[in-house]
Amino acid sequence: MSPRSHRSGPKPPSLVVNLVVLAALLGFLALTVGTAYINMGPANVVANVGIAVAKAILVLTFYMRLKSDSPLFRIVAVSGFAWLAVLIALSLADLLTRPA
Amino acid sequence: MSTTPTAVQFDDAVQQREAATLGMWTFISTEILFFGVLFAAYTLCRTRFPEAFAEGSRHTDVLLGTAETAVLLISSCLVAVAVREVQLGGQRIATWLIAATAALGVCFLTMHGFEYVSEYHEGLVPAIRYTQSGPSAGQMEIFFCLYYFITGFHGLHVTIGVIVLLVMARRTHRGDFDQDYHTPLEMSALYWHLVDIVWIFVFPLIYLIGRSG
Amino acid sequence: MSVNVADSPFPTEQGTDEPNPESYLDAGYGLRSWLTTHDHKRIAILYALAITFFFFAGGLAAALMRLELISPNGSLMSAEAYNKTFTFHGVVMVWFFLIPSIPATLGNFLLPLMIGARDVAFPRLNLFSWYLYITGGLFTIACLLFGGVDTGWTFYTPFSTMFSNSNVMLTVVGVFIVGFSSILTGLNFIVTIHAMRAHGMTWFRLPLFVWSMYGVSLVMVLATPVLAMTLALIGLERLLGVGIFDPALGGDPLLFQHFFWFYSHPAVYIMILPAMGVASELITAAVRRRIFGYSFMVYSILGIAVIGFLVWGHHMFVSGQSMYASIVFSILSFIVAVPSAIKVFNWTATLYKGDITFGAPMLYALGFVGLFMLGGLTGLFLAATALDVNLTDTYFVVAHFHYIMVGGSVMAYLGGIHFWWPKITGRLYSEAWARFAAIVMFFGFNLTFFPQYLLGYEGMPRRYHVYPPQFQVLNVLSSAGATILAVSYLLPLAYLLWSLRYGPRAGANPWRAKGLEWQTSSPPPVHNFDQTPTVTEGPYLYDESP
Amino acid sequence: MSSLPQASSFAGQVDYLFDAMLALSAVVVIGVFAAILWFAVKYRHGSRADRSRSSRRTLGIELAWTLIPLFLFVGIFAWSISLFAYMSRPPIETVPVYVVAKQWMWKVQHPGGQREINTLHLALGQPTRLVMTSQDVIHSFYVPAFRVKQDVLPGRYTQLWFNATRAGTYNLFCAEFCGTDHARMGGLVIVMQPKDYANWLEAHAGTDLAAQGAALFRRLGCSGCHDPQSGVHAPDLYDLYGSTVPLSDGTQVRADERYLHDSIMLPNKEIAAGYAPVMPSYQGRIGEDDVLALIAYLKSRHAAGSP
Repeated sequence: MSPRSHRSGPKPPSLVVNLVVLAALLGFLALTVGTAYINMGPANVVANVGIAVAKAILVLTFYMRLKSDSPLFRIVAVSGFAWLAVLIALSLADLLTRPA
Repeated sequence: MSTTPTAVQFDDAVQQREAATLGMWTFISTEILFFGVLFAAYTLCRTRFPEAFAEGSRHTDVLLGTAETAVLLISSCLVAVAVREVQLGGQRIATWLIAATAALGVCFLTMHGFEYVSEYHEGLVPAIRYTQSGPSAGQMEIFFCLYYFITGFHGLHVTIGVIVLLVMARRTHRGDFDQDYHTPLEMSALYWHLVDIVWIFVFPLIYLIGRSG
Repeated sequence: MSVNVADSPFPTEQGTDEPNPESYLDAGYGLRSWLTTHDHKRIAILYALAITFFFFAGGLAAALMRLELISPNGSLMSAEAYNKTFTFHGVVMVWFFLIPSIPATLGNFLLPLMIGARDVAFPRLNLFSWYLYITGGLFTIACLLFGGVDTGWTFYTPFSTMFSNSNVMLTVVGVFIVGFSSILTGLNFIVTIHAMRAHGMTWFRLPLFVWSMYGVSLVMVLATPVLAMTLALIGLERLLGVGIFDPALGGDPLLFQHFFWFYSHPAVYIMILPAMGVASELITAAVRRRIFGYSFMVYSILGIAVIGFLVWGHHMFVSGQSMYASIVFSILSFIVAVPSAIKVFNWTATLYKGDITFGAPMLYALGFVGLFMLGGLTGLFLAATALDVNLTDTYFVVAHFHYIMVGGSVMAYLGGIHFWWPKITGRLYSEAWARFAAIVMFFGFNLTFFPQYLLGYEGMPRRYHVYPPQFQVLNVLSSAGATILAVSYLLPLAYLLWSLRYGPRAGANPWRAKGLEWQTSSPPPVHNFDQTPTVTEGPYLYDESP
Repeated sequence: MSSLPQASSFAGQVDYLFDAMLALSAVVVIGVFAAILWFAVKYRHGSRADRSRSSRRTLGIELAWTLIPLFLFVGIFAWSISLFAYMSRPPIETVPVYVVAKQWMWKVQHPGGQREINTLHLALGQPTRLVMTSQDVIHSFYVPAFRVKQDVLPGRYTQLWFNATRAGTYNLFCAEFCGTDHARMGGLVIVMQPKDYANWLEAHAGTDLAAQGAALFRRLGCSGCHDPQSGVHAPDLYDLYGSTVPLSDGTQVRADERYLHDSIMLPNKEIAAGYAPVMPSYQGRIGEDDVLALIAYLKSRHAAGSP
């Protein structure tokens, strides 16, 4: 068996980082469930979606290694989300301004 | 050490890995839009019927939902560590980690199966058994349509993911991957993380709205 | 028919009569060697065959429609038959001809050659895409055999989900599958362009055709999933009677239109961007000049690909969409016209101080520029909300998009086929016949579709098989033009096939064209280049060499 | 430039914009075609034109033909949008004519109860407002001579307005594909002198639409709950039209035609604050033309103040 050293592909995050990220994800999960039961009006949606975005960024950055891999992949990943944002934003723009 | 030949169209292994990873990321972008349509539909329908969506959400099982989320998050961590292990030469541990990831995937599917069953008994399944009445039953049906479409499509992805992971566990066990070559495992892990990310958004949007009201 | 090489405007370098034994065409002759090939060049040929079939199938439907429309009372077909005919025409031409046309044939063949690669990044995936395309096509043909579908290619709800009694499901499944073929092709091209370029082939040395393939792949990859899922939702709603589009279920039919056009407007750019790439190659080779404003051409390709995603609502100005959304979509539609205008001006400017020969490819390219300009300008009329109210859903729209798609894309596609024919087949076609066909096509096209602008302006709605008699004169003119157009499409089929057997062998570079694809033999060897090329200069350096 | 009559107050303005764009396009087309032809002849292979290369500075030219079209486009956009905004805002004080589309006919109901199918009679020089809905699929109300078109959707009211300025008979088309007989779903719009129109109305007078609605209101049992005297706790409908209704979710809504329609067909969509959601849905039980009659009745209670 070869010695434990990294030879190809992006440098993997350390075991500690992996576990810290998992802890953060589970913490966020608790937070999102908790806040859901507090009536904050429209802020509930913001909290829910905001926490989901934070979790997704954690997974993308560390587990999917966007941090250490080629910047090109960051662009590709962002473009997927950006196009989705366009779809939602412009069709919502119609729905919200339609005469009732 | 295994020597996997570079495919004929590539110059070297670096180029091959770069191509495969870029292909995977492009595919992930595509998947984001596949799910994205459903999320867009969800957003627009919820904008029209906020009350019914909140009520529909209250019919879902938040406990199981939370457990499912936790399971997926943990599985994501496991498969990330598995890739790391292979990169560092620890195929044996990696095999077990990948198998455990697949097991957690099965666990997720089972829990979701329980949810579907209890929803069936409650009469919440549009077109099959929908027995809700009351003021917002019709609009809640739209919520449940989207619920089944999103979770069903996601479940399909989980199922494919489990199969892929099992194949990867076997190949890791067989010694197909080492410090130099492990692209298929890396790609499978990326796919599994994508499945996780989708669920990260599904969970609050399906299970958590209208809980405080 | 004979080819007089001395007559040819190009100083043709003629090849020997000896076949090139390493040619990709000679790598195997059995059916099996074709159906299991991973060679991008062979896959391109497979696509070309299938696409040609669908082009003539869709064309036959068009011919039937034009025949029906000669008389105002609908004497030839029943209403239902006519509705099924135009739906078949639309579905086949959009998804089974135009969208794969240039990318899957010329793109597949040329992309690796142009960037100096041995193949695309994922050859097996490439073959799989073709099988998906064929599977989708079989569904569509099955649909026709089982009685057709009558929703129009747009599948508007609630008609398609609750009211149509035809084979909506089969068609939807067919289009769903062919969508995957398109996604995988786009993915393959993106990776190929990023990862497989030869040494020295920097981004700003890429031929514009490669850039256009890049732009088109972006659109395929990012737009097609939206169509696929929307069609899946349609299928679900039709099958189970539950869903989110039908107002009777509390749904919103405009939601469907938003999703549908989010794909289907960018799909227009899937059709026209490759044509722009082809035209740039053809014009520079014939003019023997560097393309005017290369970087502006590149940025306008990318601009069209990106802004093209933001304009879909201009299909919905009278649909009940909010006025404010219409305003936003209208201004964005005007803005997306700017890069197209730049391209037309730049092609024109490329001619300046050139050394122009007018071979068949150049005639097609010039035809493309002219017709595309007419189509693009009338697009501005439709982007202008106040005019669109009157013009939308009339023959004005029909004429507009046929100028873009048939006048634009098909002209460029045929121009490209002629230009690269020697490279693909190793044979030269009859230049005289080819030029004749190009000219006939230009006039036939205009005679067919220009009257439709007038019809639309006079208020004739589209998808009508009976119409008030005052529209008859223009309709008869259009049908007459269609006859000429049909002949001009059959001509290339004849003389190109003829050339396969009797055409003289072409040398590696009969047009003395720049570009890596001309540096290898015709037809190219299986792995494209005997030596992986190294690139040291930008594209189109025609004016540098004697 | 066309044989199509300009029969509404919009037509002239739309055609003016069209002609302006046509002129602009002609300039571009002639310019580019002339340049191509000129270059093609002058720089044809073998000609003795001067091909010496000048400096490679092209940025100025590129920017010019990027920015000039851009400014022109923005100008056209502004012109067209101002006209579009004017065309999209119907004068709400005009009493509407109701249009119900179904496969494959147009049903028209005038405020005075006159009904017609596939024809629409109207008076010259008076703004006409159409309130339209569909009973099945999407249709589109298109009168080329007026330069107006509006999709007609199921489950929703869309509006269209115009001011006919020329007497005569004009084509009405369905412009959105709606199934088998889409091409035959047409009709005629007949613009009459106000005097003739008054005669026509009189000759075709039926029961007043509001009166039809009143009859329906009783026959369907609406009055059982919505009469102030009834024991059921249901909203009082006097003066409802045009008022602002607070809803149970805390929002407010203007009681327009859309609200009244949905309250009858989808009563649980918006619950008025303080009331239990007990009203049954009338979807599938009554047609869209009946709903329109009921709305006309409710609006008349607004106008008169008493039944």
